[in-house]
Amino acid sequence: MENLTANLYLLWPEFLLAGLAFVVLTADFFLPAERKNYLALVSILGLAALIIFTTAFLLNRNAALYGGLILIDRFSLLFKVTFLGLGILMVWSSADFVKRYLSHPGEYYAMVLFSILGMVVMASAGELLTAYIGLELLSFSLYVLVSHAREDLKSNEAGTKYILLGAFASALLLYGISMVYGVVVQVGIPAPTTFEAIATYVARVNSLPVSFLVGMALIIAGLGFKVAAVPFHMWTPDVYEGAPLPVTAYLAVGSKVAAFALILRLFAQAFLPAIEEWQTIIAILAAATMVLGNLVALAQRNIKRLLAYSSIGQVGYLLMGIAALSASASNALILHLVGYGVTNLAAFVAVIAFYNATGKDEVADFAGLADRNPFIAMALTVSLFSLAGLPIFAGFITKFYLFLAAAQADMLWLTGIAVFASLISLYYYLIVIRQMYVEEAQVKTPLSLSWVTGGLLGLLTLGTVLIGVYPKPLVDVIQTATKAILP
Amino acid sequence: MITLVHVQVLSAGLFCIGLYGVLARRNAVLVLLAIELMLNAVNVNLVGIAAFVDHSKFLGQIIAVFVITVAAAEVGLALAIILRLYRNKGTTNVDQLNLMKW
Amino acid sequence: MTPLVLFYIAGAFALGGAVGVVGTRNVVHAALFLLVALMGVAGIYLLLFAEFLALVQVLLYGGAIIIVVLFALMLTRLQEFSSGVMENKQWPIAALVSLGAFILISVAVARSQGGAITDRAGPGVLLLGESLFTQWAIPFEVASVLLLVALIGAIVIARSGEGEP
Amino acid sequence: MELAWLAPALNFAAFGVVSLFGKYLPGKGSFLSILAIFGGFILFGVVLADYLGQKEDTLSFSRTWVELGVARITWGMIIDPLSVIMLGIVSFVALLVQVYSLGYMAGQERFGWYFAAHSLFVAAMLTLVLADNLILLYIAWELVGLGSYLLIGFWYERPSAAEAAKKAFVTTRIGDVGLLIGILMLFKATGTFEMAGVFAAVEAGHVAPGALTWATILIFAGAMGKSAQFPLHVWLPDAMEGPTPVSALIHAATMVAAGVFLVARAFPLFEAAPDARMVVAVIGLITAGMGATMALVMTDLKRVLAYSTVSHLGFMMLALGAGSVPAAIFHLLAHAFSKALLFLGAGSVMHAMHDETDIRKMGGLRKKMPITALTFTIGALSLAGIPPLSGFFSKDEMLLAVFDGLSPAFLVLALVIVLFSALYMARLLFTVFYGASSPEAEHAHESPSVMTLPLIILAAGAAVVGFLALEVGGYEGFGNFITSGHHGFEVNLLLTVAAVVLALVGFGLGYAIYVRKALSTQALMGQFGWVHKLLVNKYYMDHAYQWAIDRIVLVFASFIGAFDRIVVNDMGVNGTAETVKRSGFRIRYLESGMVYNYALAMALGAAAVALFWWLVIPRIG
Amino acid sequence: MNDWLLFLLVAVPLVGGIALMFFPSRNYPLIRGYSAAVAGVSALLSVSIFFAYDYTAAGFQFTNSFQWLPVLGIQYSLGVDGISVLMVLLTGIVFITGVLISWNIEHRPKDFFVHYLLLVAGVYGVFVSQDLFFFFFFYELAVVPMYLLIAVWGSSTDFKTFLRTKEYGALKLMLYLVAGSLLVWVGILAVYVAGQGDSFAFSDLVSREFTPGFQRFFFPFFMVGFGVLAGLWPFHTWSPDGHVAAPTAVSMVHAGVLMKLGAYGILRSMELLPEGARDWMPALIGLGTVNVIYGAASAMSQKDLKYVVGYSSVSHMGYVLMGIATLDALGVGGAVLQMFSHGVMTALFFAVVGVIYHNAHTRDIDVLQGLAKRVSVTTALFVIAGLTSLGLPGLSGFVAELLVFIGLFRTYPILGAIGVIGAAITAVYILRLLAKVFFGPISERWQHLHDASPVESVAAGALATVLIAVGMLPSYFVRVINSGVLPFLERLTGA
Repeated sequence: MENLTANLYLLWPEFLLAGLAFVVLTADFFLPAERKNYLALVSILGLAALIIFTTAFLLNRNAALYGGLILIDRFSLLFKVTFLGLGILMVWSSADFVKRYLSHPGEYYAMVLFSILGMVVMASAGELLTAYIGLELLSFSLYVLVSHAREDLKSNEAGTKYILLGAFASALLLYGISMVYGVVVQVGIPAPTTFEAIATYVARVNSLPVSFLVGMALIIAGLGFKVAAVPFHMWTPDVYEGAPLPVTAYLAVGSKVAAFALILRLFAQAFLPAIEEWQTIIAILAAATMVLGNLVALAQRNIKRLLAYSSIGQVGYLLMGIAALSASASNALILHLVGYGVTNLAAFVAVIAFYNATGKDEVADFAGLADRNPFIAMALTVSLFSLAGLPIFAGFITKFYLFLAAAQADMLWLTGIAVFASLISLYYYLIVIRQMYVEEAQVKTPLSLSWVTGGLLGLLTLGTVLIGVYPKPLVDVIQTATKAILP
Repeated sequence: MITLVHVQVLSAGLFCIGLYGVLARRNAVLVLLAIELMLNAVNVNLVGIAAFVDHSKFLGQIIAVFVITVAAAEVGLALAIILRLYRNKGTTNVDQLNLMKW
Repeated sequence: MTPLVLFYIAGAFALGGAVGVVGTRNVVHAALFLLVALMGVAGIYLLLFAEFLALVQVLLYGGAIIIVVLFALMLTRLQEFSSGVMENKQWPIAALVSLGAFILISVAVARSQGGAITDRAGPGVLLLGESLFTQWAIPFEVASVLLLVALIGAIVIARSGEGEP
Repeated sequence: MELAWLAPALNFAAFGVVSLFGKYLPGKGSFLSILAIFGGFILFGVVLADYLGQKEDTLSFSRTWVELGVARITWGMIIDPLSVIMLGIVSFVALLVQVYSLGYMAGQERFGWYFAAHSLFVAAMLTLVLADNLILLYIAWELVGLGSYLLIGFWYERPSAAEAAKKAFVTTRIGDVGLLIGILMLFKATGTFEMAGVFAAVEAGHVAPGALTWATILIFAGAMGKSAQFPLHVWLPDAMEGPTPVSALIHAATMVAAGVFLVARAFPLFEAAPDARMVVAVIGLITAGMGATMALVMTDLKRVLAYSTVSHLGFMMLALGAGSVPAAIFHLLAHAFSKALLFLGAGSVMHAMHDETDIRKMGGLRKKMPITALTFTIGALSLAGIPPLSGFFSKDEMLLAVFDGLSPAFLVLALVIVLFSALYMARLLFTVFYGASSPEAEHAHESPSVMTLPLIILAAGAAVVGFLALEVGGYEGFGNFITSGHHGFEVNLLLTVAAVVLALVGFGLGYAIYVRKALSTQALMGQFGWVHKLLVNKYYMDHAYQWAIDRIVLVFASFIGAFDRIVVNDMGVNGTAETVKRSGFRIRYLESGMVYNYALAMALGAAAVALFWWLVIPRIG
Repeated sequence: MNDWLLFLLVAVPLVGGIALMFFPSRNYPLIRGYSAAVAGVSALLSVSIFFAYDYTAAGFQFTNSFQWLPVLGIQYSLGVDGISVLMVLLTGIVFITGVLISWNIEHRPKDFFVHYLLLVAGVYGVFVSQDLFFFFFFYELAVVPMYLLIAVWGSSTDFKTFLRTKEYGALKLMLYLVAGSLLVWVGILAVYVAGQGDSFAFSDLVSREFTPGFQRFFFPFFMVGFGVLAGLWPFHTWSPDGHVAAPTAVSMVHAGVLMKLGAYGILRSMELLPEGARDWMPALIGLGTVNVIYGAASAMSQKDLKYVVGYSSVSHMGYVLMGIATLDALGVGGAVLQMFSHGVMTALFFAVVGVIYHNAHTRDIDVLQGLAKRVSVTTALFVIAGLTSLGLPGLSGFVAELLVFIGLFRTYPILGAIGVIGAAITAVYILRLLAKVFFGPISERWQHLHDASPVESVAAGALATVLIAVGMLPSYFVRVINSGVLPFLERLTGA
């Protein structure tokens, strides 16, 4: 077993991340109440250091640890960095919330860090069980985070719904894994749950057996739950609404990006040879997701629910990338993930900023925001336009790329539906924008914006624009990541 | 002779009974118990496959160990959350969880 | 007593317990039925040469989980659970769907396994343990973090409020 | 005569300068306009002299206007007898009218603007007559319409003036549609807009007869609009809302004659399309008849003159339809002088009567304003066709043409119209200037000399231009001049006598009725009540148009408007949007808030995926 | 230097707009002056580009190119030909006059001008982009600021039978335009994929072979998609409603330039899919004819000045579409000139209507009466616009329409005749409008109406001057257009 542990050092980033989480968790016990906000700083600095370390450390390393359980490649590196960065943003965006409501921020931040560990595992997993464990780690942290507002009935309710359905989904997923395992193992491929083995199997048989299909359907259901694909999406609006706002943001971005990282790798490295067989299914799911998400978003009055449905719609676009899986689609998918992440975070941070100042989260409450705080209004507008896919913002180029990839895979019909769906999305984004700019405010007092949140908002807005104006560097990086999973 | 089909059909039975429990019960704790049934079904499946067709013989069992671990943790956390809900709302019936809908 | 008969007996316990879990109107009974089902499953493990798992099943599930569940039930008022209809409105559909799913999975399983495979054997606990701590070390460690998260989470959530929302 | 283009150019320049800077100039820039038109008149002299010396049609200039792909539109100005004559008429009458206007319009608000618009009109009119090219002709044609519009609407504060201006523009525009379509059809057939080229192609028979007939009729439609031919004549009487000098210039002497000019200009087409020529004749006859009869009953001084103009224009068209360009153009010339004179005279009367135009309130003005009365009488007699005034000659020529070219029925009707012409002229003349002085006329006085001088000059013209028809010495007569020697002066004695007799009878009748009161107008009205009513109501044409506009055009427009809003917008656009939105609101209720519903959806979803996969997707094996 | 002209053309308003965000909000003179300076520079650039364009050489000039996303074959490449250079000029003219007309905006002028500058940057971008991606990019960019420009600075109007709020107008306009652009998007993707999938450059794509079936199927995506923006019937209703709601400068840019973007897009896509385009031209010409008549008839029934002008735009765009669809040098050339002419004309219309609305606070035709007596400059300008609209010779509209008509008569004479009739209907409603609003006795209410301010007069006067200049001396313009249209037709008809 020498060879198995020989390159354990490649997991330094994960270990350090776990260590950071423990530090934050325990430091909470020793810090006096007024110093607890240092924890956020520690987390952010730690994560930042980790980003630098990880990048430098893993930049040119490729390895498959433990017979393919954990894959160290550019793909996982990209996502590791992304998740770490996301962690920084998450901690940053939570700062005001934590300061105001929590007496033990260490637990909160530790949960965030643990969840990032889960994401990292998901993105680098090359095997179903490992991926599952990573997924559960993420989910558990999120269950806790969602229920973090303990005395808030909505938070309780959201937590209950989330964990019940989450557990149900993981049961489905596990059953699916077991069935896939049962099929693949029969042909005598070693380590039958690794993606590589599955791919070998799929490439070898000319027709997938029904039990494999059922297993895969269940896996799709389990992962579909995680990314909120229709019809596995129904928890999303309720949980988004009930969760504390920074957590909602995190849910909308973090868990989705991580799940897509997993899905992308799974489909690219395991299921790709049978793309003919599942393409249509995923395409239909994608179509249903984007249409339903955007349609129902039309009917929302609460900004969190609205953004929840909007993010469901976005998932539909992302699924297109899976349905059209190819190097180009993978590039597009990752690009859209990043662009969507930044944009959606910007939107949520804007909402957080608003919520922190007013304690309200109905769309109608945004009336006159442009007068009360033009910066928040501007940032929210930018992010909404970006979500709608308008230039010069990130959403334009990322969506363009994604739709292009779908078109390249001869799925122009899906592109057509996507285009229709994004038209619908524009409508409800405009309704929000209208509230901010056109309607008169009931209360006209200017809203304060802490520099912490304001700075973050500015950063994210800038990012949204930058990606939209000059995506080339990002695309170059993404291409190397794609090469890792789709040589 | 026990065959894999026997085991897998049993597993399917457990799974579907669990599924029924999830879909038909209105109490959160009962739903949780039903999910445990489904997870057990998974394990039966895994162990059966490991026993019958896996040359290494133990991968299924390894997975099952993890599943049990996760399941246990899940029950603990879920009960904590349900308890918190009960304390605040005075009920554990899921059909009273309707603060948020539509 | 052929293994098949034993299998049927264990299976009957498992399924019967399971039906009890989803059928009874009393929550405590449901928990106890679950115990029955778990024991049945443990029996099947034994039949399938998974001694270690059977042990874990009995100890962890039979012991820990059921205790936790009952403990939780005690913390809430029991009458809450022991009275009234325990099914929601969609139970007929649920039954249909479950039945359909059962048929679907069974057919799928039956179709893909062409004939009985009888080559059965089990790994030793030793091999299992070694594998768990070498090849599966990373998932194992992640799982341990996961348990920690669950633990902290449970504490954080269950802890009574200190003026926090 | 290469300088002929300067004539319109000068006036365009005057328009530009006066309209923009008029208010900073002495006399509001009026002198510039007058200088410009005077320049035009001088140029006429130069051109005429040159032409008489040279006797050759020439292009004044020619340049490319637009060149696109294979097509090229050039334009230029042509000097031939027709354009020389028109140049003369236009510049001469315009000059006199502008001078007259100095007095008539004195003290008016927007005095400068009046002259600017005048210059614009004159410039356009000169371009029109000089154009060698159908497009340039059309351009000028439209600009002439614009000038007319601006001048009719000069007193735009009056609703009637605004309305009349609009009516004039719109009505003529309807004819212009035909004109443009005709031009474009000819272009399609011949590939050129050059008139010479088009005519050559037509004469060579390159144009299919059907297309040619239609194109020609459509071109005539343009002429119908501008020359107030039935059924597009309705705008002309209303156009009298403009200042009287404008009526004299535009709505008597020049613009309305443009239609006649156009037909004359395009006559090779009409020669090649006999059916179209017949149409011209019939329309001309109808117009002449309607105009004359309506002129009999109108009580507004200017309207009588307007209907008289309509009638005379119809006559000219009739002559053209009969095939005689010289007759028509000669009458155009004679009519221009006479009618301009009459209008200016009328203006003088109104000036004296404080803008009163109802002839029933006038009478005996002969004594108050002798010059006006005298000149007016000359004009009236001329138009009535009393020898030896110019109208006599021209009318005689026209009747002769009708006699030669058309069936006797036309001639008979034409003679009846001659009688009516004399009658209504007599009525006007006697009612206004003779008989008892009316109370309103008590304070009338003669107009200033800046107004009477043009009257006198015009009267002289009206009296003598008729003699141009005669061949005297080296001068070969008008007909020969205009046709380059193909049409000498002819007389059919019988016809001449008949016409003169009829004219005299008409005048005599008028004298009997309106001076001697031998016949009671009341009695006549009683006897022919319905005729009178029909005539007073202008054959109900205005009513018909009004009805058509109100009931058809506007209803159609509001139907389209409502259709657009209700069907296309509210149902089509908003409806679609609403449907999408509603479906969103419906689907949202799936999200019931119940965990087990959510779980069911997931289970069903997973099952559906599996089943779809298994059953629907075609699989190998 | 010449290479950078187009780059600057787009960059000046874009960077100018972004920079303006950081100006102090309250310093109105600074904001106005700055915007006018940006607009002035950009107008100067467009004028100099127009006159520097060498029509004898034809083809694309001032070309310049930057790699942007090589993976997809996207480059930021710029260039103008005889058609687009005219559109650039149009944009420059309308841009600067729009800024001047908006001189007195008092509600958040900074934000207004920021949006306005970005809008114009997008428009410029479309006209100079030689890359399908950037074409689309700028196309959408031009749409983005529209919503707020209308919803915030627009006006709601209560017609007796129905209400048109600015929010409605803005929303509808935005959704409609985006819907159109999305259709185009699908088309672009299809073309890209079918054309080897390695480049978005026009120059590359036109050399790719597309099967006739493909062309026939996908051309309507472009035709209808761009057609929406061009006001193609029955997708036109956003236009009048949008104009009614929009503030003056936006209406000007919008009707003046943005609608031309649609027609321009159709032209460009025809080059891309020539065979498909040929097959669809009868449909386009038919719809164009409906546009002309339907728009004119609708305009006649309107009671609001802006509605009249809005529907008249629908009607006039019909000529553009008809002209394009003739595939005849004269028809297409006329259509391009009409795009320019209508752009300037309708900008003038909206400018004047804006002035009237600003001073009278109403646009109701039944209420306004006899204004000429008080506001002579406004009246004169409106009359000039009106006369251009009805195709009076000497003004630019005539030349353009004449060319279109000639083109039509060479190809579809019957429709040509209908087109001419449409021009007469235009005359009817324009003249009715003039008679009602400006002429007749002035009512007591308007005795003290203000005339256009000097700035407004200069702006609108400049537009009027352009109309007259082009009407009098169209030859230079036509030569430039010619240099663009001939290669276009060569490509399209193989002639």
